[in-house]
Amino acid sequence: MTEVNLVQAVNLALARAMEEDDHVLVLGEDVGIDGGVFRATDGLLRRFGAERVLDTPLAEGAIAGLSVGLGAQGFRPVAEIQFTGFIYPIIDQLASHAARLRNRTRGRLTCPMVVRSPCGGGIRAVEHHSESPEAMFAHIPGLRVVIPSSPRRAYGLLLAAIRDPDPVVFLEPTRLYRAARGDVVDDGAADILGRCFVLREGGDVTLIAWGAMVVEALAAATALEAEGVGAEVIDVATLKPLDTETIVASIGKTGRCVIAHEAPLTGGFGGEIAGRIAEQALFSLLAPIERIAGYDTVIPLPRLEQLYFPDASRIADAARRAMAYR
Amino acid sequence: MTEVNLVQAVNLALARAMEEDDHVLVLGEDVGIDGGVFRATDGLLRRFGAERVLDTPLAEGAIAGLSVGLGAQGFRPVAEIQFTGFIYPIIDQLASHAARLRNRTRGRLTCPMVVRSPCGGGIRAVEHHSESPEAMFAHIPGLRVVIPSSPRRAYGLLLAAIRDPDPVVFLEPTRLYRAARGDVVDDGAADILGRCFVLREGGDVTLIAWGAMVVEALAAATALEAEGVGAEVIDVATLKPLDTETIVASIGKTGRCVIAHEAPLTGGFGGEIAGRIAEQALFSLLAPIERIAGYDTVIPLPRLEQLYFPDASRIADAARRAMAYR
Amino acid sequence: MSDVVARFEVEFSRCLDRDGNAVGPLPAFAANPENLIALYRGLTRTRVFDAKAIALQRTGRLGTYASSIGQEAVSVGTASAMRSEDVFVPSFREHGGQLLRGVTPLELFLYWGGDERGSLFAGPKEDFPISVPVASHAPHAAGVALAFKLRHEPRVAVCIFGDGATSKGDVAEALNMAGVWRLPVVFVVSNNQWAISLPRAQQTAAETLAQKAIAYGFRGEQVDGNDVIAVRAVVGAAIERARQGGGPTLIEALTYRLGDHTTADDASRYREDAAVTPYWQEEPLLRLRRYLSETGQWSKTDEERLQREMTAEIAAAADAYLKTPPQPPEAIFAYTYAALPAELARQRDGLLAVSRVAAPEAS
Amino acid sequence: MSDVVARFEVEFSRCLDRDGNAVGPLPAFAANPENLIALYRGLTRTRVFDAKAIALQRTGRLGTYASSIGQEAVSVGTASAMRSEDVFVPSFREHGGQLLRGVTPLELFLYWGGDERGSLFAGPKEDFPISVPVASHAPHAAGVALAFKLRHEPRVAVCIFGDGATSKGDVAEALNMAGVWRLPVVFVVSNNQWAISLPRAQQTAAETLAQKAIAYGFRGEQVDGNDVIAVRAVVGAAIERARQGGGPTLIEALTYRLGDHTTADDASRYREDAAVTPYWQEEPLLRLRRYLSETGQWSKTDEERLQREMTAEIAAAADAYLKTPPQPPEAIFAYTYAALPAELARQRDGLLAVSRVAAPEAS
Ligand SMILES: Cc1ncc(C[n+]2csc(CCOP(=O)(O)OP(=O)(O)O)c2C)c(N)n1
Ligand SMILES: Cc1ncc(C[n+]2csc(CCOP(=O)(O)OP(=O)(O)O)c2C)c(N)n1
Ligand SMILES: [Mg+2]
Ligand SMILES: [Mg+2]
Repeated sequence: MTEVNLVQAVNLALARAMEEDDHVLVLGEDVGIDGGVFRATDGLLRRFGAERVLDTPLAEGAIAGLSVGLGAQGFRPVAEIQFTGFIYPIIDQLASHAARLRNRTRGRLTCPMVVRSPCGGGIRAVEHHSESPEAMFAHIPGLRVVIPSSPRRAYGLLLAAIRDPDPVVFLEPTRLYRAARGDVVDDGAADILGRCFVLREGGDVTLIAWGAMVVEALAAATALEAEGVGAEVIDVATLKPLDTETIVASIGKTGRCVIAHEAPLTGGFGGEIAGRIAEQALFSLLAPIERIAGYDTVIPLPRLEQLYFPDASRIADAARRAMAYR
Repeated sequence: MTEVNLVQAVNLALARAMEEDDHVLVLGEDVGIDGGVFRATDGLLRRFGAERVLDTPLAEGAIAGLSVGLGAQGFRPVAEIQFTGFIYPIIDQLASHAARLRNRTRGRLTCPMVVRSPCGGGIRAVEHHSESPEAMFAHIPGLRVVIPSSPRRAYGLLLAAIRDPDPVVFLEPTRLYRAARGDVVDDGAADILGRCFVLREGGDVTLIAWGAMVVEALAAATALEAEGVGAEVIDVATLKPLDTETIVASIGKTGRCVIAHEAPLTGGFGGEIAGRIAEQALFSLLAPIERIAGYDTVIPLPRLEQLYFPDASRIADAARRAMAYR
Repeated sequence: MSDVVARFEVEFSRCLDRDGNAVGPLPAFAANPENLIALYRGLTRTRVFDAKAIALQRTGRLGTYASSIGQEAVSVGTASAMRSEDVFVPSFREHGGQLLRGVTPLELFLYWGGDERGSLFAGPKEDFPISVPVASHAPHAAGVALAFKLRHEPRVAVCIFGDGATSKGDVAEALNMAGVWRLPVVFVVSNNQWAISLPRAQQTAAETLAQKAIAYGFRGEQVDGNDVIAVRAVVGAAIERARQGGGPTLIEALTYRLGDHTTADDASRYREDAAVTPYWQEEPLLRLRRYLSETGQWSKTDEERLQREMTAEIAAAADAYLKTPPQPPEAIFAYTYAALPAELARQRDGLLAVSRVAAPEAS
Repeated sequence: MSDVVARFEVEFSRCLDRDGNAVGPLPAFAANPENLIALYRGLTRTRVFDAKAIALQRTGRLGTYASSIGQEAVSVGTASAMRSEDVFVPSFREHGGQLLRGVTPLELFLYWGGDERGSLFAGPKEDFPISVPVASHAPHAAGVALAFKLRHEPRVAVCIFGDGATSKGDVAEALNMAGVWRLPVVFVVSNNQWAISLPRAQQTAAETLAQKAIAYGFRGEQVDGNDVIAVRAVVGAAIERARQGGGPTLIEALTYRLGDHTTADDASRYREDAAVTPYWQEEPLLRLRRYLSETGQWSKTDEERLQREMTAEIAAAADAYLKTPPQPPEAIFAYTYAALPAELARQRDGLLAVSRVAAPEAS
């Protein structure tokens, strides 16, 4: 058991997966000698060699397309897209090919690939480096979409993603890369994909979040506790396929709900969750479902960015508004 | 006033826009001499010449990127993407450039472009020709997303889209191209973007749809009427920015709601609408919000496709389930 | 002060001229009549298949279909140069190559008739299904080739796409990666002079499509794509070079689309029928048949026997297709993931409940 | 039978050798000392700006910054060959060209300091803001050039991107369109030999990046990118050719990234400092200064005066930047659309309500 940060946990999981399965390859821009711009792939080239860790030319679309070919041939490529701001060109490969190869060939060819990419904002990065496009991927049938919120989850979920026989988009909250620290046992134990994690129990309001917003939700829960409000915090972790049951069960208990995500409100994955609750748990609801999200604007450059991203206080405020309903 | 079908209405609007404003250009694959694979641009080359109607090489990304450059220079490019199944490569240009040019330059450069593309299924087309990716575009700040459901709306909304000073994604339901017929007055009168249209009033249940699903919703309403159920039918028409008011007002009246779309359920724009209702009209709801949508699978090839797409009967069934709540 | 720092050339090869006369010594494989007759059978089978598919489409029993009439030699010649353990990554007009690789006519009919089982090849199990999206399959071929290279297997990936596809970034990116890693992959451009209504000259200002390889640092060359002997020779040489570690090749095969783009297209909107006429003299079956006849390897009787044989085979496959019941409704869900997630099981049950009520009128 | 059907060449040009000696007759503009001194001023201003930006970043007063040290001649030489009515479409490392075009140091500091007003150029109003995404701005330049062509204006779009960008499909697609329509656009590759940690040789197998133009049917050539006179001459000739209707050109300018990729990068992880050392002898300021000194056009006093002048100008701009208050919170919303939709107004009001309660600690 070692205390590591989230990016180190990613690195441990990659090394573990490569160690246990020769078919696992790591590829992407600067993943080799540089070890990735965030060091997620640090040391892998030295340890596993240039046939397992491939520095690619600068072409995101082909990185994904190459992975489809490798996947169909039985490899398990783990491709890094350097920032989620540059991930849009791979949507075509994922939607048109990776996510349907199994279906279109009735299982003859499959595509066990993972695309990793640092996502989200809050690190005062330059333009295009703070995107949260998870909802787009969660809309593509045949994909899985996973976002860890702690080193432990990053380790367990990434291992699960790599071992999964289908394509997975694995988004890593940049903001937590160094900020989130925790104990990780490097024992190769994977988490289960497709489960939400109840990180904190409470009977008054359910706070639903993923990625870096989980940390904010937990902070909001702490603040609310001081006011005598019991907040249950759910880390969605796998957006697709979504574990509706855990969410509905919690709403059954609390009757109030705040969903938080960094991505712009409109069309964000919060809508999907709200939709499921409004279908499956409507009569449990005591208060309107609040979504606390990024605004429907371009993410501002660093001087104003801290105004853009949801935080514990906005989440707590929403919970307080919900508490006003009895 | 002439009776035309939807694709003819598109053609009328394009010709009108080109007539009234020299800056309007039409570009895309096969839009020239061929008049577009659905004939949406038929006759435009002959009428306006090769400097206004440009057949492009086969490169969707650059068609969008070229339009950004043209838009910044004051043209109003109307780009056709031949099928929505091939639109994914332009997401990068729209999200990273077109939709933020105004914002990033504080209004110095703008991007008054329109991307038209036939969308949706139901015409027994080959693979990749039945996609409904509207939710992805509706998640991109700075874009507008518009889908007409009749010749008249196609004419009025397309004119509005072309005159709009910002980028618009205009998706045309392939299934209605020839099937939907109606009177259109070619007088250059545009509809207003950003408004939902209440196509039919009713007090018991609200059916919300866009594109080809509007036709199904109207049929469902007719069936329901025979059973004494008054269904209000809302054609969303502009998904982004969404006219929440009209929707909320209707729910206030009916208390029941079915949202229908062809796109896969999860992450579809129905979630966004459900989310807004669950926030702004929760206490009006008498019944769970039902979403009738495509399944979370790849769209089946033609032999099974009719099982995939929502239709009037599934919508009416959902409305009947909602009516069971009093 | 200016110096020339790099020089490049593009070659064009052919074996038979328009009239079916050898323009020089033929490649070794052509010495064996069986080889040439196998090629001719492949071409004929493809053409008969195309004709049947169009007929089925015209009578509402097949979906929109992209015929390969006039281009058969590119596809058949390419596939004939491959080993069975190589992998074919075709676009949507490569029935000829697919058939030669062992995809059955029944599978092809199923696919174009709208049934996913048409891509569950019993024969070439690692071949990719066709790519309807233009160009985005090119990186898959690079990925397959990278897999071969990483496993040190002497296998080659072969990808075909059209002249239109060469304008798309996916092809550029795939070729570049293939070049950097010297991957065992051969890219064949089936340049049929049209991308739907766009003539080749408006697709790119490049004088040849072969020269696009120069941008990626490997060999690009042209071949007469209506000369199946030349296609087999040139593609074969490239495949063997790739197999030996010599890296990728881009081959532009010059051919002509004699038919409409697909059954949904009406080419008379954008090209004069008269402009097509001369190309009927260039077409690949005629050319090889002329050579075979001239050299006494093929008779009218042979031809009639072959036509009968092919027609019978394809008719039987069409029958079998028409008799194949559609998949059950749950087949929509079964292959989305290796295992069905709860939400999808819920959706499937919903569909089954509905379709039990109203049994679908399946085609 | 094989014939060569196409032949191509790539040229390399330079005016000054490494030591600053003319290698042949210089271009006409070089006869006028003012022209050369203007270039030297442009280079120096860029370097002083870079140094200041790095210093601000190191002390937490600027965001991540991409310095152009060593590559100034590509950017400045290119911009110097443009007319003011031409349009510049740069990537993120082209401060030199931007400054020469009239973007102010204050605007650049604002941009890199995280303030959108940094792209509200008061000077070159039609120039594009920088593109942080690699390569996807290339089609914009083609679009701008198409606008010029359609309006029959004698203007040219000039786009710069890096060696890494040449691997991306967007560049391929843009170049192809530029070729087909013979657009008045010049693409300049600032080949600094690195894309972050990836050396040029691993980016593509092409011997030169200039030859990528062959794939699109127009001229590609190399120039010594550390020789600002040559850059200006070669880019200038291409721009004038484009202006006359001669179509596009791709120019590969050979230079070297002397610094880290950005302030967030540590180049020592992937390249030896020792490997960089020789390139300090090649760098563009030194080279032009040597020539100017040798030819008696520049003295130590001139140099000191220029350094003082530039340092003062840039320091004043930095001061002005640091004193510029951030935009008000509503600025987040104001430029999303021409007019604010209701939902956005609601969101804005929500933010204003919150930020009135807790005034933001703005940077
Ligand atoms: C990415 C993409 N864009 C558009 C289409 C629609 N489309 C189908 S075939 C075709 C033309 C293809 O031309 P070419 O590559 O020369 O192949 P050919 O049809 O001539 O065999 C087009 C535009 C598509 N299938 N994929
Ligand atoms: C599409 C895209 N992918 C990745 C990145 C991250 N990134 C920024 S610069 C860079 C390398 C660019 O290399 P090159 O084009 O040679 O330009 P240089 O940095 O050398 O000026 C990368 C990978 C990006 N900005 N955009
Ligand atoms: Mg073609
Ligand atoms: Mg570089």
